[in-house]
Amino acid sequence: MSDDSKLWSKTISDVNSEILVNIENPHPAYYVALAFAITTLLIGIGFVALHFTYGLGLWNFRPPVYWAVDITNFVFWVGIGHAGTLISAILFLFRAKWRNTVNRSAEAMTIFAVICALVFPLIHMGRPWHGAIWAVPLPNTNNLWVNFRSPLFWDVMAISTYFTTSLLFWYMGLVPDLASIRDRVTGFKRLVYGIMSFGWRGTSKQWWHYEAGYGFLAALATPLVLSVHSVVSWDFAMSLQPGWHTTIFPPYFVAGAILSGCAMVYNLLLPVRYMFKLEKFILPEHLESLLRLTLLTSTIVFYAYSLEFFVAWYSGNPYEWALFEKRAVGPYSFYFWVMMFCNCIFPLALWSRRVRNNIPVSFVICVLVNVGMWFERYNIILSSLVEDFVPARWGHFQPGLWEVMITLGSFGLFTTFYLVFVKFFPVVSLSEIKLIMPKPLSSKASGGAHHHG
Amino acid sequence: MSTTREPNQNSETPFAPVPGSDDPRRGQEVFAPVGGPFEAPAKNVVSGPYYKGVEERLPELAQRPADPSSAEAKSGFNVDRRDLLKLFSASAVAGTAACVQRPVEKAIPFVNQPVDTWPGEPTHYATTCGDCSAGCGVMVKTREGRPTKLEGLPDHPVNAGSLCAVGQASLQALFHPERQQRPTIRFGSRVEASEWNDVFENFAGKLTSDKIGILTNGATGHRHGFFKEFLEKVGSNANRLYTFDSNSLAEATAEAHRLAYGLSAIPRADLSKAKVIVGVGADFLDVGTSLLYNTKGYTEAHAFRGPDKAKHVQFESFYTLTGARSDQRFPIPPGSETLVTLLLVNALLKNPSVKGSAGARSQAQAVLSANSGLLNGAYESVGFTEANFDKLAEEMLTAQAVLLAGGSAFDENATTLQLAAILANELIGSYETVLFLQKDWLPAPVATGDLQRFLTDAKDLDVLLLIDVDPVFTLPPSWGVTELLQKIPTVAVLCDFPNESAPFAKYVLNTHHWLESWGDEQSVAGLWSVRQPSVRPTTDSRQAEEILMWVAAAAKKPLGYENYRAYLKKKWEDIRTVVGRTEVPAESYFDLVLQHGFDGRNSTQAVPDLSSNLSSSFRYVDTGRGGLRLVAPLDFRLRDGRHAWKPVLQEIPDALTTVTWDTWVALNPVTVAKLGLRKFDLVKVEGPAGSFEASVYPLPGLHPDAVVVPRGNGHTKQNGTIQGGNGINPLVAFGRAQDALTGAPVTYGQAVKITATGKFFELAQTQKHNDIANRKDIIQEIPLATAVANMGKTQDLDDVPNLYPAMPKQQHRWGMTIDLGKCTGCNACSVACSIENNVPQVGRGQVLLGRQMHWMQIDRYFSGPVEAPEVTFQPMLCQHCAQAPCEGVCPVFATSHDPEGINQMTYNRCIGTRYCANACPYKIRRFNWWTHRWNTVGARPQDRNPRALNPDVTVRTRGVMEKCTFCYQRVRDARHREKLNGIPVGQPGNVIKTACQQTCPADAITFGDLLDTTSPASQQRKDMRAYLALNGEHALKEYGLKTMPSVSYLAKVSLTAKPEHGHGGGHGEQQGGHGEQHGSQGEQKGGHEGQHGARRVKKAKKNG
Amino acid sequence: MAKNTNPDSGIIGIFRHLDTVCAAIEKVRVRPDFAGHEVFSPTSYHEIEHASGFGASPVRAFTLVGALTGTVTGFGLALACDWDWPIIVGGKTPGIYSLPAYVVLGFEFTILLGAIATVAGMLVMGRIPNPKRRVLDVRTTDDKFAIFLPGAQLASPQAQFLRDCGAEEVRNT
Amino acid sequence: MRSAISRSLLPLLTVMFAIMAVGTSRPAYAWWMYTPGDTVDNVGYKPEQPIPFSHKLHAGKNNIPCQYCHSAARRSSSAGIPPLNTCMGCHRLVATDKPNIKKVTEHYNNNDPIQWIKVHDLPDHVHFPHKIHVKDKADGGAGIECQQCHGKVQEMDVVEQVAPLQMGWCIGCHKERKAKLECVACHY
Repeated sequence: MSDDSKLWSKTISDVNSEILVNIENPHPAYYVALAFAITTLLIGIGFVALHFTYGLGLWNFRPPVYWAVDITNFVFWVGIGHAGTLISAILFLFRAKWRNTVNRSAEAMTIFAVICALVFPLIHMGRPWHGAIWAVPLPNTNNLWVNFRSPLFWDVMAISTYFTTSLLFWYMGLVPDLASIRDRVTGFKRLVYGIMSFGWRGTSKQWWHYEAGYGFLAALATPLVLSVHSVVSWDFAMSLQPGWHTTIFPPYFVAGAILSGCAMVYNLLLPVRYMFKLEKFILPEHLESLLRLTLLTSTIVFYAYSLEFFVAWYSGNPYEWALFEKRAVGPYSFYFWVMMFCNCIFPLALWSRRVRNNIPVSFVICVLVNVGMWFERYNIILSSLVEDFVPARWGHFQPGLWEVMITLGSFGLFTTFYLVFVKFFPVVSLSEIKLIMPKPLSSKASGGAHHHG
Repeated sequence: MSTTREPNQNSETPFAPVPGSDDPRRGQEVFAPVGGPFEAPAKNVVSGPYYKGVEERLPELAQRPADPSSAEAKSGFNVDRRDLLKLFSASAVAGTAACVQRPVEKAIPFVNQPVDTWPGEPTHYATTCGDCSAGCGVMVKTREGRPTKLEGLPDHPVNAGSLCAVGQASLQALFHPERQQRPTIRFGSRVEASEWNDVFENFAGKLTSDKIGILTNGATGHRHGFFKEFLEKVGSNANRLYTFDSNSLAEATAEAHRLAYGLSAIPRADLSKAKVIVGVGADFLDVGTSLLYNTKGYTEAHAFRGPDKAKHVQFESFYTLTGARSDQRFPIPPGSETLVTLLLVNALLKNPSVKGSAGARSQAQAVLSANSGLLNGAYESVGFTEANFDKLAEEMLTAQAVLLAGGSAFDENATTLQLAAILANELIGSYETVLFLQKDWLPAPVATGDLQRFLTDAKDLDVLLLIDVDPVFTLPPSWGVTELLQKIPTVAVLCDFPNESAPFAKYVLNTHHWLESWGDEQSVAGLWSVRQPSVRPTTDSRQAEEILMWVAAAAKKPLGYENYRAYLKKKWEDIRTVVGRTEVPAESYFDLVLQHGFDGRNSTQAVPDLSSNLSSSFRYVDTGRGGLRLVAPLDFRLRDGRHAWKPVLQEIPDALTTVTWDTWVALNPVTVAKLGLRKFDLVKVEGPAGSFEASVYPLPGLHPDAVVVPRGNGHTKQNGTIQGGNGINPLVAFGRAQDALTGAPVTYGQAVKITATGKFFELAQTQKHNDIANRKDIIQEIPLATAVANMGKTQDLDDVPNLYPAMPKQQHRWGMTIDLGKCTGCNACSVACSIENNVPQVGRGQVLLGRQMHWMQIDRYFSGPVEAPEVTFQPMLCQHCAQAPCEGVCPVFATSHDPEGINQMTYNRCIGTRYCANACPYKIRRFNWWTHRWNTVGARPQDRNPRALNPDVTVRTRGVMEKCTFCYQRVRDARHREKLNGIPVGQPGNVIKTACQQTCPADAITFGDLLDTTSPASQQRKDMRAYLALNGEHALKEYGLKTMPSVSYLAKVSLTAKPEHGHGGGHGEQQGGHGEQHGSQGEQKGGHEGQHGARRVKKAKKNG
Repeated sequence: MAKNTNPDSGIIGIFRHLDTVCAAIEKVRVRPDFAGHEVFSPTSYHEIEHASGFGASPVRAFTLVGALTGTVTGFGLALACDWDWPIIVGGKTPGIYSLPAYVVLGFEFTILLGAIATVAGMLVMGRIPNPKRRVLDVRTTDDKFAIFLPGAQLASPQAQFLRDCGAEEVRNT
Repeated sequence: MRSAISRSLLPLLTVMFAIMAVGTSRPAYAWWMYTPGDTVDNVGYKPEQPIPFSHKLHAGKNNIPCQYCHSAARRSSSAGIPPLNTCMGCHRLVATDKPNIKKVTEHYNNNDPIQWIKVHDLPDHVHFPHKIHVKDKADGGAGIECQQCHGKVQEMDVVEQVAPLQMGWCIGCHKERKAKLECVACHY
């Protein structure tokens, strides 16, 4: 605590006033970004509407490629969604203090990324109007339940559980902060925030149960974080497709998800930090910690990529090895090399403290990691499908207009949600940042730094 | 086997050695003559299960169209509408769901229900196919008056239950949305739809002249006789009936036999009797005469039964299905077929054991000496040595051999080639042992020289009727037919679908399709098959014969028949006498025939000795050598273009190129490289008379000089959205040249120039990768020695260790076995499947995206060097895996397992996640990306007419997965019969045949109960040749994916493959002489260019 | 102490410093005249929990029961459906042999119901939402600590006691 | 804290059971009956027919067996609406003066089938073969009475749908009778 306290130029008395004031008056760039995001979202919605009207045939699916950009986007967004709960839950359990400044935006990112992710399984279905109901275990007139043995059903369960839990976790964290906002505003807004904060009063008993509940939630969410992407990886690993049917998939996917999530948190935090003038709260040290986590997961992913090749070769399975050979040098090897460079090679620069402290360079690396992670999924899905077992079925694939537009639309959806969120909710957890800031003590330990805001 | 030859050093186009040509086993294999009669005598009339004419049985249907919304016309078409309702209800959730009522449906019963006809149960009619002159018997399955499926008549001697792709597709002619609905009359440039009575009146006014002619297609029944009668009645004469068929093989063969024996007939080739089959440009399994009959005999002889498997050697310049099936295939320069045959005749003559009469030998000698100039340098030009021919001749004389010549493209020497073939067959003694001219020969469907006669006479004609023939499209434009037609004052086109000649006609009269018509065929001499309507006409059309009848009546020159049926009935009274059915009363004979479909007796004719003047008839036109030569064969799906309007035929892939909906320029990859082209480059092909543009398709195994452009496509856009605008007609490039002896148009061998246009046009292929990519457990091929050694041994492919407990035993386990050694790639199964199971056609654009919907797709793999590859066809369908990877991944149980072994696909449960398709290692699941219509090619996609669909199979809508169901509707019917009639499934009277199996002319497909040890399917699964695709090597206990398919394949038995290194049982020694256990990889040297660089994977079955 | 019907009526003492308020809590919690007092803090300082003598929160019971309910529900649902209609999939008999596949369902239900129960427990135990209570001092959600004694008067000794403990301000609510 | 835990159990159990018991009963019923995207239960569908044919009179009062007229039921997948000649078999002689019978006769004479309104209408992706259900057990069928699915038609003046004809309803009977439960039994 004593070491950390030297970092801070602010006291807890500055937290509410400065952070909330900033939220009320964002940088003009915020509105530009919002307009751009909403436009993209609307375009995406338009294309989805056409897609629902005319059918899946509009996409450029070319059998044997029955999944391509749709599921790539799904896995990508689920992966992005991992960082939030990871930072909230696991790092909470590990008592990593730097998480307290980034966890709110990471959790929000999780929620919105999972929403984006949920969109894709829904629209990728041939008959979503049936699928949205039949894939959920509900009583029905058919007396027929879902296939509890299907990885896709696991996926429904995993993602919906993850979404619910993350939402609870996120909202639970928000409750005291909403109460803080409630206590700053008047009139109708006060009513709204009051309802949203459940009438939080901040008594010590509430804090006591809150703290316990938060901890248990974190304890529940920790295996969940690890399981969700494992389950997503089983969407692939439970088939017999070469390149998919491997036991390495769950840890490999989880590591990849955290990698992309951390990179995305970094990418989101920087503009927000700038637009809402949070430099004094989200300290460079916190950002650096995020980059360390990125670096760690990047090396895990690197290891997994390498091991996949080794196992494919070592197993002696001709189908498996043929696939990996093609991944590296075949017609779709471009995606593979994008993935390798973006996820494994470029993040190596983060070993250097200078790079980690160089915010623009780190930002670019994180963008590249996200690009790389998108192409990782694309590569996994496409290369396994496009040329698998029976040569007569081999095909080609290239994304078409619908793929591109709906992907952009999902980014629009995500960005819109995120920007709306940062405008109306505290982007930094007020109560939690207060915890890691110098405590308001009357003794000498608090120094003379604090004053009333 | 003896046709080995040295690599030719002199030829301009060097050949790589033929696969396995260095195999010392060659020439040592001796085929013992084996019995096994495959006689197909015309059968006695028995009271069959088939009904006679539809009008008699179902008077209601004859009077009013079946209402599609009738209770019994349960078509599945409403699924669409309901889904929409469900969509609404889904969005409105529970609150409004209570208000959703189903659409009101009506139930319309019969007024008078015919006896023994039950709504919901099928009625069968026997009839005769009218799509070519082979005259196959057809059994039409109808439901509520609508034909739902065509099947071969099981006991018909010609096709014995099978049908070809074209025959299967005939059903699409009914309810085709683009058929002409009413007759039209042209007034100047104005075309008016008219009423039939006005047409008859108007047309009758033109019959004042006596110069009336009819050009019609080939037929063997009473049709031509009727036309002659008409011509005579209206004042013209019978000579003005001209017959023309684009497939002039029959004409050439008949003419050659006329010149040789004075008999204008075609010998019936009973290939089951042959032990060595030599094809010289022959296409007897494909578009040749009576392909189903040939395929059956061929399969009998050529499929593996034991060491006496027949050998098939094929010489051809381009790829035919026949060549693809052969054991040894030698590419020869285009147009050198006659040379090859003569060289073979020469070799045969030299052989001391030559057979044939002295007259035949002397005629052969005379022909050879008369054409000695021709034979100079012939060896070099065809690319083989004299020793090669000697070896082959030796082989042909050792075992019963037959030589078949002539395919689907015809040059100046097409008839001469047949004469040479007659000589060769005389010398190997195949007449009356394999080729039957004396007994049950095939009558010629067209009269020789009619085309030339027509061209001469037509200038003077006042009235010309074109009946079921399209000279504008099927003759090269250089023949000037359009100018000719323009000169004739009155042209009437009578056709079931608008054709290219129609714009030149005053009257375009829509005729019945053959399924709506009366008629008959004499497919084999003495075998008469009757054609009867099985459906009320679906458009306002008239039968061609009856149009003539009524026109004549309107012209006050009545023919004196009530209708064509009455004419036929009268004619069949004669047949009754000929056949000798005197015990049947004359009045009921025709009805009895209609029930059975055919009648006849064995016929014999006296065959005179070979003409002593043959050498003078032998007229060889030298068309030069070398350079690129245009080959325009008949397409095996579209023939000369007359079937191009049926989407199912457009969409089944060409067996070798796998291209659909398009015309391609197939070139040897070596030629493609030499010309600096790439796959799908649009090239301009300039022939003597014109040029066209099409995309290049590099096809291994073509002679490097061959430029192969199939006929069939290239119709103008006015001809409907399905055929209009697809591909090109290669005939535009052909200069006017004719067969030296018959005058048939030349579609083969004219020199062309190919230039790149710089453009690129992708062809819609269904298979993009051509080789097996070194994968060993997909296609297996075993040497004859191994197969023989394994005979009698059995294996249990299902004996695989499993962590899970065995499934409880059920009564049945449905399974299928497919013999890769029998499959000819004819695609009849694919079409039959599409028709039976309402599989939609998706159109060219969607095929380009790989979205074809065939449940049964024939995969084609090339192996071996690019110059002389080997082709293996693998019919691929849902394997119905016992441990199916697709089932576990479906979240909603839309696909799950029937305990009886069927991998069931519940369309209405499917939500379209498509994971099952991804998880399927065989990738045979098909997804409905759209709600498919008739076609999506044209600007006006047509809704699928519910009446054209099989009501037993649910129609799938957008967003659901589908796949082969093992024709579960048929399994279901059999189960019901078992329960209700007490006949156990699999016993006679209750045998399940899937649509693909039922139609397969080669009997490559066997379906049955795997738990019933006596069923053929389970017997074949136990065969040592059986293997499960992608399930490793069972004998080695390498279990591969362990999907445990219910479909097993029987490995192709190869005469050229070598046994693989390291056999467990060492049976090679037992067989002696089959020695050579090395060469484990069987990798041939030779082309590895591009993706055609097929590496050859030969796989030997282990002995353990 | 005369009980007031309004639970929000009482005195509140505002504290600025954490250590001050902790010291005050330790004193007031043993005083019987401070029964029913409430402590407000801007965030969850463990010092306050310790000073208040809080042990393990009963929320964990919610979590446990919720999670166990989830496990039973998950496995139970799958097995019940298999028992009701055994559908063969991928060559495996449903039911007990498919149990590995049901681990996911059981796990997810465990987490899901556990998480929901945890949040429910937090709300129930924290007595929120409670429309009868209102915010006593807006500064407590910002940076101030407070001790609230319902029913007390500004003039009471408890108010004085709070002042003595270092409250910056004591006022009526 | 033991007391705190025991105190917490009450609200906990209340919450759990409240959700399960109260919260799910009504919506579950609603869901059961009107699952969106599922087949709509059409019980009570009672359309007016072009000819007011009374089953009560024919099958009830006059005691004509069902399969006398619906003779296709035991032979075909479809139970079949009797053809007009079946009607005319009796009504050539019986009640010929009634206006509706005159109408039927007119239809018959004009060879014009009556367009009945379907009451029991399964979705087109379901194959329900009547013959195997209707035939006697001795003949290999299931021996099910017509009334089991169609209700007491002999007591209906206007035929009305009484069974929901939804899949769950079919499955219930199939489970009870140990009939085929495979998807392909009805869907192919």
